[in-house]
Amino acid sequence: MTATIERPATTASAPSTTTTLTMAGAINAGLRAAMDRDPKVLLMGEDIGALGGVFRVTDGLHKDFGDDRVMDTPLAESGIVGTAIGMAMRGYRSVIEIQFDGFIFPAYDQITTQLAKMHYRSQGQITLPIVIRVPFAGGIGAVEHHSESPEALFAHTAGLRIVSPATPQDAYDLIQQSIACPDPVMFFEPKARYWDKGEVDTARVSAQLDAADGQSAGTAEMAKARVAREGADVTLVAYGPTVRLALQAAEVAAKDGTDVEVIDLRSISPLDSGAVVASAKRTGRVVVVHEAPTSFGSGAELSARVTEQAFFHLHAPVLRVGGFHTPYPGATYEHDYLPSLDRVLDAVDRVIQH
Amino acid sequence: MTATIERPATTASAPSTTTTLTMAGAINAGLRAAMDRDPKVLLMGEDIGALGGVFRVTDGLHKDFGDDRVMDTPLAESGIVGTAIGMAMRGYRSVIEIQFDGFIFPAYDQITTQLAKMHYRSQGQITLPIVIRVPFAGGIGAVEHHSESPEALFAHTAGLRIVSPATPQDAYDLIQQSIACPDPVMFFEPKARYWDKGEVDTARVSAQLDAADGQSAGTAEMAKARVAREGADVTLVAYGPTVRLALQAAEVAAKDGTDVEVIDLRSISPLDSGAVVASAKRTGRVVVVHEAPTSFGSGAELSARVTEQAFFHLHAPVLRVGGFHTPYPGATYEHDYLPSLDRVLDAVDRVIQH
Amino acid sequence: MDVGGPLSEEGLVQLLTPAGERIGNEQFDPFAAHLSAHDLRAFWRDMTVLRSWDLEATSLQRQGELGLWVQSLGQEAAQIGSGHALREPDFVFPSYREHGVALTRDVDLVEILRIFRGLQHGAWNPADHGFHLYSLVIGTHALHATGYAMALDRDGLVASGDPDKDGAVVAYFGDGATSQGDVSEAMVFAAVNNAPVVFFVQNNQFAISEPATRQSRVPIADRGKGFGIPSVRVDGNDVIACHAVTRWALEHARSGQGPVLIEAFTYRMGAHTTSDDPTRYRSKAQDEHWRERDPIARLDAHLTRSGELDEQFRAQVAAECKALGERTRTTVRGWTKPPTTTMFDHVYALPHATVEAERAWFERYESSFADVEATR
Amino acid sequence: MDVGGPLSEEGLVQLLTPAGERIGNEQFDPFAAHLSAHDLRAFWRDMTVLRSWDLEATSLQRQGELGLWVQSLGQEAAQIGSGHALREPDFVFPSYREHGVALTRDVDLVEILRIFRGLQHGAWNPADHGFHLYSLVIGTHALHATGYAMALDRDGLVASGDPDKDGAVVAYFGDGATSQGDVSEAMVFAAVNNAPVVFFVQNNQFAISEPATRQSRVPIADRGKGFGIPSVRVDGNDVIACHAVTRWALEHARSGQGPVLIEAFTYRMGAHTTSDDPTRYRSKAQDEHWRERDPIARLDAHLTRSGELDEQFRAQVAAECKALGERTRTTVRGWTKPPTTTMFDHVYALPHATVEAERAWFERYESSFADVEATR
Ligand SMILES: Cc1ncc(C[n+]2csc(CCOP(=O)(O)OP(=O)(O)O)c2C)c(N)n1
Ligand SMILES: Cc1ncc(C[n+]2csc(CCOP(=O)(O)OP(=O)(O)O)c2C)c(N)n1
Ligand SMILES: [Mg+2]
Ligand SMILES: [Mg+2]
Repeated sequence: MTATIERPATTASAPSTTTTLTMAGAINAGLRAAMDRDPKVLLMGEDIGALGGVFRVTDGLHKDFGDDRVMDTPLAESGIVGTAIGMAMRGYRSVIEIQFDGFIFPAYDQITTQLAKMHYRSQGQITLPIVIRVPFAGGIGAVEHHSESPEALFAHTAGLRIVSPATPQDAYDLIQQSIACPDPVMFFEPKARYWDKGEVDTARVSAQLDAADGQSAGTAEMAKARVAREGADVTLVAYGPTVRLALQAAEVAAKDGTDVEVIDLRSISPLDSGAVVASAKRTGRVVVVHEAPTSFGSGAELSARVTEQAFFHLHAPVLRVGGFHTPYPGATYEHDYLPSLDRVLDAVDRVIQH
Repeated sequence: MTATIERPATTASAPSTTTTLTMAGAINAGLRAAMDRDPKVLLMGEDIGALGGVFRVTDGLHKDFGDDRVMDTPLAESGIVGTAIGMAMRGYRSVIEIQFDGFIFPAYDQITTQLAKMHYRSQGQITLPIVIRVPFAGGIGAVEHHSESPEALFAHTAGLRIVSPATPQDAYDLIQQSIACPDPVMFFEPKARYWDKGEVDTARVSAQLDAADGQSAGTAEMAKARVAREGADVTLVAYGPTVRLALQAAEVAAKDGTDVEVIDLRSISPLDSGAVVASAKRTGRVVVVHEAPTSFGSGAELSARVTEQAFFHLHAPVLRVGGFHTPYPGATYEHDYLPSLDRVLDAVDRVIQH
Repeated sequence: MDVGGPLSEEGLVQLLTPAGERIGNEQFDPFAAHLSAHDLRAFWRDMTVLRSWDLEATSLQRQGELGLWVQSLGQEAAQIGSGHALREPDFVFPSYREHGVALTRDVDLVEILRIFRGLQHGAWNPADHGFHLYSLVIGTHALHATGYAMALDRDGLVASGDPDKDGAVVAYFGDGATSQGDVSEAMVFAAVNNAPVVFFVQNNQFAISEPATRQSRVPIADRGKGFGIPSVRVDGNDVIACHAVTRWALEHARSGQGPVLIEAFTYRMGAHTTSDDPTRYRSKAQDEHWRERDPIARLDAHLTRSGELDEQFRAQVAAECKALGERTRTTVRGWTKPPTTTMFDHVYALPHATVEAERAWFERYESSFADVEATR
Repeated sequence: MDVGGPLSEEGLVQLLTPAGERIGNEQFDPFAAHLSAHDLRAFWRDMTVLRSWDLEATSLQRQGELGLWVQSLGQEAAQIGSGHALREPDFVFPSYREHGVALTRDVDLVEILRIFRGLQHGAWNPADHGFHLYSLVIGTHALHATGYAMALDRDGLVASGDPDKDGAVVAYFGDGATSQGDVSEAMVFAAVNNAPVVFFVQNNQFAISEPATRQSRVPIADRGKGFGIPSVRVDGNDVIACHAVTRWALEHARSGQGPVLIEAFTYRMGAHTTSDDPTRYRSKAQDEHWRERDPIARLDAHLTRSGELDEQFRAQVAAECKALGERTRTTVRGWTKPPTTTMFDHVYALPHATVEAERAWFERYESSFADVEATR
């Protein structure tokens, strides 16, 4: 099994289905496609209607789909997730927008004790295909509670799937695969990347999801890491906001003669540790970089798994670069707090010199 | 610095301050001592008054301290933590009882966005010396939501301290040190161990906390792991409910000629990885065992740190034994789900044979 | 006790006095008018069967066959009366004590005990019965009920023009639950969406050991009004009143008039659960006072007075109770644990690598013992 | 819009008409009787200074000196009126828009901007001002306020016999916040503990883009009644009424009569924050309608009509505004970032090994660059 996701080249004669989109635009287009595909898909959240969301990710959807499918909810996150659960029991697939990372916690109980467990508690009789979109991570100079990376706080809980796109293409594909998935999915959107542009082929995921086994195929693909850059010396693992950073670091390191492989995890639960282990077995050196605090973060799980599965291939311990064990500091500090190009390169150096 | 906690032998002539207590009894006695020491200490929770708590940990305290110091609260965990925060701003030190592990999540927002961060947000002007007691972990044949181990879900958040006693002595000491500590402390009580008995010396912690630097000394000691059994071949790390299991495993392994060192972490945040690293450097082999699901659990962080800090001393990867990535199953399954003596011994074997 | 507080008996709708006398009520009589003697006997039968089975379950717990048991003792009228107001398109979100409502929704009572024997967390298919799984995290399901009601509305099953098609939702919870933020949020969502949901609070005066005065200083029914939800207080030990009030509320909801809150004022005659010891927090006198207001006795008195309850019917129901008791004992004792690996089933609807890897590891690990045993 | 809904103007306590005419109110006149012309001019001055400073902060944000700005535009009467009802022993728990209340609590307005420049999360010592930090997670602080009030009571500072010693707490939050479970739980705890807390809801008709009809279908003030908390609706653009009603509520609370809910019905004249674009969700006509009901203009009309506001006073306040504007600009532009390692300070009150290890690593890491630079 390969860790890369194959994108068959669209045949030259077909009309082009490739377009340039920002990540926000790609999610918007993906939501629209999902709503067109399935009338049971609803959007729920605070200010997602007329305003189009504080990041404008749902821009235009209220106008086109109306109050019934794009619902401005009361200001209560637990209420949003809880009512979405009830609606899912009648077949509705709600895509919830949590306004900012730091405001997901009022819904934590509904997410971890209810949403995550209902399928299990009902011996599979109830499925809750709910997607929770969370603009997350920092770098935009925001005030408190608007720059956090809480993904590890959900990954420990069985029953949830967790993904995070790093490119417009993945944003477009993953949002639709998440909506089609019968399991609840937490969809972490790197808000600092919302305005990054990229090519998006809109045909492939449509074809996949329109096929008979679309749900399964989409869900399986969602769970796979992507090799964003091949390399032989060091494996650099990232997801969401740090993928671009990792690629930059790889460029710089290349100038110093270090050939860095960059893996974009895409999925945190399940964690595609297999893809990382395979790479680690070749490079012998792994660095993982995320914005969340290092301590008890996703990097810890990755480090533990890679060490368990590739121990004798490793030339050095898996190193972690991430936020510190402090609350997210004031915006003037965020570029010291967040993993930077220098800190990533420093870790790459250390893993080589260990 | 040593990882063990020295307990100076009480001089022979002094009247004995040692008594035999269950863990529940030790916590009860510790709460009473703390309430006697400081009139600002209050107990808050559901059914902790006349009933004495569903586990009777607060038995008799309402009778002796009255409504004002032992408060039966409305049935709302967020409300309990939130009001305790307000009271702490006027100098009250609330010790909150959450009835069961699975019911802490309604308070998750107050704990992680408010309680944990207030000291930081106020540049140290506000301290919130609140203790949240959580009977946790399984093994008692309970229904859903009554057997969970959510400690890792709190350890990722800066601003909280997290401890878990494994013996009546530690329960007695740690609860008082936690109450004296100026930081918020999550106090995880292994409910299946409530009725285990042990010797408790009540004098040492009193002397410590009555001293001028009592808060600092107590807080520093709270953060230290304890070598529960010395050994040379394998380091077995546990905390709370699994310490007894680890000691049993060590006994059995000894018969097979394997000399297992058992470390009782006691503290999850901070994690006394230094103590484990020191041991790992001697044994070269580490197994960590906790009831929480392995994936994204405390063992992951421990594994990552030990590997980072003792890489060239390790003969094998750090192995983890814990719960599975499923909701806590029905009680008839719990002994398959939970780490068992066999599973711990299996891991000890594997770490030796790796 | 505060006058006018949550333990006051003021303003309760009552159609049957404690002595079993039928009294009139302008607003709610029309919702009880359809009840024949046959119907009332059926209520009596259900309440009687429920209680006898409940005691059976308690004794199974005492014998160690169940890990825990949660009695509905004393709340039979609230549950059976309201449950029988439900129709097929309706849907119920219970807490964990609504065995009586389960009975009215054709859930096999015996199956409920699977949960308390630790075999599984849910023991019936909610869709088959219009009766959701029990919810143990207090208050959470009030939101699910509201969402379900919003979906009924979206599906055109409210005020559809065909009353037989119309449905509504009932969320059952206790006096203690009203303090949880989720319950208030459910009322917010229900009100602004005009959702066809009935919040049915069984105020049994206690949340474990805490009297309802720890949750509110006014009657629980008042809570609804603050959200713009009409509310009723009903005598929860009066099965006819509980039935009529619930019928009214359901029609209100089904016909598109939105949510309703019902407070059924009753008494938890037993312990909170078999783990509880109520002698620590309430008096014998209090228990005695309420034993005299037993909801079954009340209907019994009414039917006896009107000559509608003959010995033959009593005997028939007694036999039914006995048979159910026997079936309960035999079935429960006969349950064996399914294969251990079922604990890995249904964590996700589609395969998840972590679960699959752990399941595979576990199977290898288990079979390594089998190997050892085989070679012995 | 629903008649009687949360946007209705029924039942508002008003002491000053939009035209600036003083009208009588039996219940609340006694709580405004002490106000001299001098006091009213002080209100006018505070409102005027607040608004001018608020616009200054907006322009600093536009210039890139602040990351974000949250205006209080239009809510000056609600904030200044209620703030001046507070006394020294009282304590305030604001949301994030209560700059006017901060002013009445002697917080230096300029210091508030540290937060919005991203220097720190809190910018004053709450204990010094009886004014807590801003809370950004909606509704959370309603519980802190309730707990603080419970503690005041415990400390003997409620109904103590010496009214000067007695204190109460005010929690400020918005119409949107009323939907959060925490706010309802705060009312539960406040009611059952009879805590001296005033919930002051500024219903500015919007939670960002959502009209208050998404949060309630009845007036927000009704919410309190469901919890047994007396409630008042007040015209939030009437500074005298806001003052009087708050004074009444505080005396109620301080004298041991328990919590009160005040809904001040007002209008957010500006955007939600500088990141917001209200043209997407509300009309110019609506803005225009409310511009005509400007709270400052109302008091201005009243004072002008009664000849209490002379040109000299106006000029003096204008100069004050100008000076504050200048100080604001200079101070904000002069702020420099403290040493980076301060980001590791105050995570814990006592050393925590993880933080200490990370701080030490960071210092070594930073100084490695200094070494590199030094060797250049
Ligand atoms: C969130 C949560 N907190 C605490 C508990 C523990 N608990 C179980 S039942 C109960 C009391 C519930 O009282 P009430 O709502 O009145 O229902 P009753 O049991 O009286 O039917 C409590 C505190 C829980 N199940 N969930
Ligand atoms: C728990 C939470 N959810 C969402 C947000 C994002 N948010 C910030 S302000 C706001 C609207 C608040 O409206 P309201 O309570 O009426 O106060 P106003 O801003 O109008 O003063 C929202 C949704 C938040 N800060 N906290
Ligand atoms: Mg109850
Ligand atoms: Mg508002």
